[in-house]
Amino acid sequence: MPNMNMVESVNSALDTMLSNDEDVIIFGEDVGYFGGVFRTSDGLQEKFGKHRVFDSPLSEGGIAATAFGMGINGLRPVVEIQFADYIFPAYDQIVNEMAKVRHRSGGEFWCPVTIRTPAGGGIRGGHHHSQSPEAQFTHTPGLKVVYCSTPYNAKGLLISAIEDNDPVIFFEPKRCYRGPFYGDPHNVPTWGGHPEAEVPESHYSIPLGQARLALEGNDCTVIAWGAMVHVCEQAIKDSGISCDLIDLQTLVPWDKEAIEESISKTGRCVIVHEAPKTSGFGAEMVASIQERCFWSLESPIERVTGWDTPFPHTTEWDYMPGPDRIAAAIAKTQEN
Amino acid sequence: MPNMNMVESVNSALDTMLSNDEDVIIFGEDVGYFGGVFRTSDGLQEKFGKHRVFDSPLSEGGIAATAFGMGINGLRPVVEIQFADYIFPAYDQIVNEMAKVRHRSGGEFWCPVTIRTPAGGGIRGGHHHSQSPEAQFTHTPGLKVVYCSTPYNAKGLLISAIEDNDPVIFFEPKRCYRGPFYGDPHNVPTWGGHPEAEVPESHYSIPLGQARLALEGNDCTVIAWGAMVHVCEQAIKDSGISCDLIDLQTLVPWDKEAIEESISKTGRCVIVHEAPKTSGFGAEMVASIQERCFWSLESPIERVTGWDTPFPHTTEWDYMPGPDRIAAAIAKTQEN
Amino acid sequence: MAGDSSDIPLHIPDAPHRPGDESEFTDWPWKPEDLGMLEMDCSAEESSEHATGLVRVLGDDNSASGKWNPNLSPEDLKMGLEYMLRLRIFDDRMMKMQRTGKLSFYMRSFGEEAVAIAQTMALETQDWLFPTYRQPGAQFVRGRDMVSMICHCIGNEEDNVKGRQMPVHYTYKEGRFISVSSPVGTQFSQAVGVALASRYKDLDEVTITWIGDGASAEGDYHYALNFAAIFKAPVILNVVNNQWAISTHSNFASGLQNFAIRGIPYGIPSIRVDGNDFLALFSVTRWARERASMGLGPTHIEVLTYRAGAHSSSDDPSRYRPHDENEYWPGGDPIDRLKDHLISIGEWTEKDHDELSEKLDSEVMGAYKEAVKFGDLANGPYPSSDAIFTEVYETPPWHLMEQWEEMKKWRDE
Amino acid sequence: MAGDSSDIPLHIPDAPHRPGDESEFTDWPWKPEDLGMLEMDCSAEESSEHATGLVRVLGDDNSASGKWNPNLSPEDLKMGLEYMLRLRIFDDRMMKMQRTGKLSFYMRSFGEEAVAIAQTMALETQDWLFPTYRQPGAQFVRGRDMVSMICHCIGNEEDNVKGRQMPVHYTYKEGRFISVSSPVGTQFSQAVGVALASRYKDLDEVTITWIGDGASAEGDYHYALNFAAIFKAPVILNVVNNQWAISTHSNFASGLQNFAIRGIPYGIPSIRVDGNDFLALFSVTRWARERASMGLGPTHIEVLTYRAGAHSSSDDPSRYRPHDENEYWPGGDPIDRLKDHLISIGEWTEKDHDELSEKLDSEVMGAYKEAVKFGDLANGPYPSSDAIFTEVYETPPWHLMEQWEEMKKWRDE
Ligand SMILES: Cc1ncc(C[n+]2csc(CCOP(=O)(O)OP(=O)(O)O)c2C)c(N)n1
Ligand SMILES: Cc1ncc(C[n+]2csc(CCOP(=O)(O)OP(=O)(O)O)c2C)c(N)n1
Ligand SMILES: [Mg+2]
Ligand SMILES: [Mg+2]
Repeated sequence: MPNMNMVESVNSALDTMLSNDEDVIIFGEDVGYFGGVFRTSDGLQEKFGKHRVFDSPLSEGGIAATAFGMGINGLRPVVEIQFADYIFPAYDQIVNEMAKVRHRSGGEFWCPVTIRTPAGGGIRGGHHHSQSPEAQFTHTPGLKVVYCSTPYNAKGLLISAIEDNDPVIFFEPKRCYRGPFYGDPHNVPTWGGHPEAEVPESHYSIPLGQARLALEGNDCTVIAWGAMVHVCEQAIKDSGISCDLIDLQTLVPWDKEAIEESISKTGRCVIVHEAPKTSGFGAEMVASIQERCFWSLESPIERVTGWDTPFPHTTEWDYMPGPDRIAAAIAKTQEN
Repeated sequence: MPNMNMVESVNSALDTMLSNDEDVIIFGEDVGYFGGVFRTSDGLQEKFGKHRVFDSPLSEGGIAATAFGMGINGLRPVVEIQFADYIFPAYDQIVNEMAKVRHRSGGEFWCPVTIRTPAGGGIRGGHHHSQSPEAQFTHTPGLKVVYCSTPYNAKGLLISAIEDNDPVIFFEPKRCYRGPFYGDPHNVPTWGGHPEAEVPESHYSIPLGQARLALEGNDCTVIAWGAMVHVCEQAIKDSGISCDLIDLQTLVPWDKEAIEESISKTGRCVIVHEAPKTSGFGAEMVASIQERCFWSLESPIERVTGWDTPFPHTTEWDYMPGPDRIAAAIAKTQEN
Repeated sequence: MAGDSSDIPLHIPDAPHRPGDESEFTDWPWKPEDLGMLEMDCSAEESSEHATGLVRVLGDDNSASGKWNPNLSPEDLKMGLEYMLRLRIFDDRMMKMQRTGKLSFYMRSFGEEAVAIAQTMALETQDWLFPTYRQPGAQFVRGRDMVSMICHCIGNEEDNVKGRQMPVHYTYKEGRFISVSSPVGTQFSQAVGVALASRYKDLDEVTITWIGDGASAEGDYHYALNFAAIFKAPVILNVVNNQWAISTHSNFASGLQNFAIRGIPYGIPSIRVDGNDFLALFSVTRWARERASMGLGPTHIEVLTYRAGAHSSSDDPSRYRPHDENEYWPGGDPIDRLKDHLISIGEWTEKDHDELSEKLDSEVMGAYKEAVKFGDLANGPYPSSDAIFTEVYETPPWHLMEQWEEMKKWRDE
Repeated sequence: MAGDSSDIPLHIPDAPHRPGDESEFTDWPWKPEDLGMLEMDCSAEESSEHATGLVRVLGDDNSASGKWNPNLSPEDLKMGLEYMLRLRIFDDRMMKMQRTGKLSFYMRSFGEEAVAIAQTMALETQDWLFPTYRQPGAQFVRGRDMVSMICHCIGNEEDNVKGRQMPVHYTYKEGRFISVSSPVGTQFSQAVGVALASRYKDLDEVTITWIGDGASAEGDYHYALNFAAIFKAPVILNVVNNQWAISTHSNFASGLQNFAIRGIPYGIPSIRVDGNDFLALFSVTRWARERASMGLGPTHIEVLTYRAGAHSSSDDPSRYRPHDENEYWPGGDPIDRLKDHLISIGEWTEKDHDELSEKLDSEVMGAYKEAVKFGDLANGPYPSSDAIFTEVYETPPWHLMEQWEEMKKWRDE
């Protein structure tokens, strides 16, 4: 099985779906001739023709609206928003339109659109090339929200997202495109040799709604998504505490069984995300877990998150949750 | 003291601020000549001139952007988004721009804009005249988020919002414009005679960040905002259980002292909002309370919310939390 | 230049007439003979005269003339007249239902009946319609049953939208009439995607869409024109300039009093058409359809008309414009004009008209009676609230299933 | 018509040249004599020729001529030359710093130096500048110290943005240069609000703003033109058409190859100007400022230029356009052109130029050395991360105070 980094595995998922399904069509800013500023669609225009893979005007709202129209008229568009920070001009089209069209039309029209977008920090992107706005989509019924973390799950989840008949917002942790990120900016490994970088060339899929148990343990449940999965892996090692590490993969709908099972085993929980704390998706996880598993909980669920501030440039390592903060939170759950 | 309904008290707040501060300027769709589709700016153009109160093009993004520019250049714009459902074309201008400009410019520029918008259901508005999108603003650092519930707090909070030097998103529960709403669509009281409808003509303010204790009790803390405050009042009566009813008023920043004090007294909590459950602001409240008051909690915190679906038209009473569901949740908190 | 705002530091436009003012419109300078046909492959610039002028066919003397005369058969004209009259009678009945609480809200097409009806008649049945709330009449052309339309407006059990949306938010896939959404403008840019999908599949399908003068200030308008022009989408982009956006005059929607010409710098041939002239509308739309079908890309049309009624059942226009302003609209009434034309060519009589009105009245009344059997808002029965949970996703995920169960518990208690 | 996409069912535009192609541009037909001055109170339509043509002052023979010649003094011209040359040398130094890890990212103004510099020189000091990342040069005109600019780009302790934003996201309130934001387009519509506030306060302040050819496809472009026209904002709205938006050619940004004319249907006088012609830029901007100041409202300008360098330090344009395409740009280089003009009128020599270059080189080098004393990205020291928590709000609310404490705990451990 070839070793792929996440840019390559995303590219491979797109390639697979372009080959398998004529209705798949790809567009976005710089995705066509150039192959995307992160190179995720590199070579695809040449291979499939420019009616299948093309550049669009610099207009996220227009991209979403066009995809909506194509979607309700039988195509399966996969569009890229160049950075997740730039998805907001398309927010109305996504939350008021795509999310609701199946329901509002009594099932007459639906919108099988996938919106891919690189998200998260760690590349010195400052305010507007670092945000991780997943929570802002999880509140909207009708959307599915996915956040991949490794080359393997990126391809498998992306294929599921494209094959899904509902609109899916698909976040890719840009810091992990070329290697896992363990929270130390001076340690820049590639995906080479990582087991999660063994990616089949051919079609496979990971069902939406299923979490991945990245590590297995007994004393605490650590829940994360995107780049934070790897940072948590490091933190768990550092903590010396035996933990389940749940890579949520799909945020809506999230994997109830996996979470409940783990919490009922461990009785303790830490949730980690890059986005600001207040009303981050961690809040929903805490709320749901305390509702569903209150009597299993031995200590308060901890959240380790970005601060409730814009994302900084020079000092981003003081912003993003690192292994130290996460390990401390894990330790804290063990106190009682 | 005159008795005002909430349309009148909002109008009175605007009138007061237009009189007190030349930098206050009001615009939005249909707010000028006509005085707003809910009549909240009725008479103000005539009184203050059309350079102070005027209509705008039908463009929420343009309204927000123009307000931003006016705000950083010394004015104090108060703009109306006709329905909260239509705020999303302005979402980028609000979350990426207004919220961040003070920080991004090292404090050189700031944006004292107030965005007023009627929100919530109960008027047979279907998908797009009923939403209550407060949670989608609480995740963005730099914004303050306010939700009034009565004529008295509408005026006092709106004045604070306008006087505040940060951008404030100000939600008005449209179902309560002309009377409190106790959850029974067949019971349509006016504000006449209600103690919260005694509204001074003159300037007064309610500090942002302060909750209102609407009812005092011992056995459960019920937290709500907007129209749900009144529904909760009914539910508490119906339940026969002694409850604190906390009208949150400001969601960001929320009133930590009030909540902690109440929870440490009651040990039980129900949070109620109209918006969908997943990632609603209730999630943040649950998460924060269990973090801060875990050892006081005698039973799981309950959320009573809208469903994770679009807002329906004909069957909206099966969607919105009613006194029955809330009372049952209160009762449930007493079980253990 | 500062005009009416010379006394204040901001320039704020105003409506030409407000309550208490005399309504006055300058006479239209445009005649059916003014404008020639445009070449199918004309450039945007070559359409300038058609964008600054006004395509008309029905003259002030009720005759049809000029290069744009589509020479429709009397049968087609009568069909158009019947659709328009049906819509007006239907609208009036629905307003009565709204006033008596049988439905929650309503929006009429009063004064603008020709727009969607003539334009849809000019298209092929495989063409896609992406309307706003002001084009329900297109459904008549596509054969939709009135009972089903009324059931939607009530939101009863037979509503194909299942009580989920407000009245007038029709969807009718069989007739390729795409679901109406409340946020104004969104359909305009989406329609370009619909059209591109047809093109991608190499089908001879054209998409038509409409946006209001007010809503053309939304970003979606700009997206639509830009994407349509760049990718040569087979789409017909109509701005229905009916002078008003609720209480806001079109003076607030554009710096100039012409919406048609906005298409030209995008590279889209653009035409302004008399929106109360059934024949002109038909003809211009037919032309645009042919261009699209030939692969020549989008056409941008300003439909110049007047919102003769209230914005909606929640609105009282006498608060912001002279109560009789509509009577002074130089474009007259679309039904009267087609009727008078048919009479003038000897194909119609007042008696025919009265008979038709009566027939339609009783059709509408019949449909109304049929529809309320399935329930009305005042009296029920209501559609099942199970519809809250279905079709949110293709298959309800677990959290919706749980909530659905909970809802049923409360509902069925 | 279907052109290059005749073989596929969608029409997809393309760039005129891609790697491997011969770069070729048709010669410009426009001469300095072509266009007359426009009346201050001209209508939008009256500006049509100026929008479809190109305002030039510097001819192919390096002389200045035509009605738009601003007749600047040699001192002013030399000042302009110095600013431009300083910017180019500054940019080159910053790129080197980026390449050596001393700062994280950089964007040059290469080939477009005239734009912000000539335009800002044409304004009054009380006027507001609302730039993108491609107009940092305006700060030189407004007197900003290079050390402070470099400190911002590094994001060190002396950065007035306190390390919060990426490099080139300058803010300089003293010079009325408003904070640059990454989301493209947003400033364009905001600038209209800035201008309206000045007007509301009855101050003689004009606002100038810029947007890229690519970004003009955002909704903000439409909002800006519409609001500016309707409320007659004293604003100068520039579309800098430098042919490219990263790898995407301006063929994807507009159906036509002209951005200027887009302003006309909004009712805004619109002009296209040679963006590498310092004198033409100055003159057109001066004219627009006067109109705005007289209460005549906005002006819309297409600045026709070419992005001679990479989009940013992250970009490699040779992957999507011929590596030497910039050399074929008919508009030449803005610095060379002004220099050659000064030489041709006997006010400058190659020797002067070399001396100036050297002087600026050492100025920039001096500033660089000064700036890195406060820290660079490779070596630190870094600004305090306390700045993460300040100025999020006017006063940090309790939850920020709590988190700030927690951050300090980790940082200071
Ligand atoms: C995005 C959005 N903003 C505001 C509204 C509220 N609204 C509904 S219709 C309307 C006026 C529309 O005017 P116009 O576009 O001219 O269409 P018309 O009603 O005249 O057909 C407004 C402001 C809305 N539905 N959607
Ligand atoms: C809203 C938004 N979308 C996407 C981007 C990413 N991006 C940054 S610059 C750029 C191209 C801009 O091109 P243009 O507007 O022509 O300006 P130029 O760089 O040529 O000066 C893109 C796509 C962004 N910064 N903001
Ligand atoms: Mg209208
Ligand atoms: Mg460009």
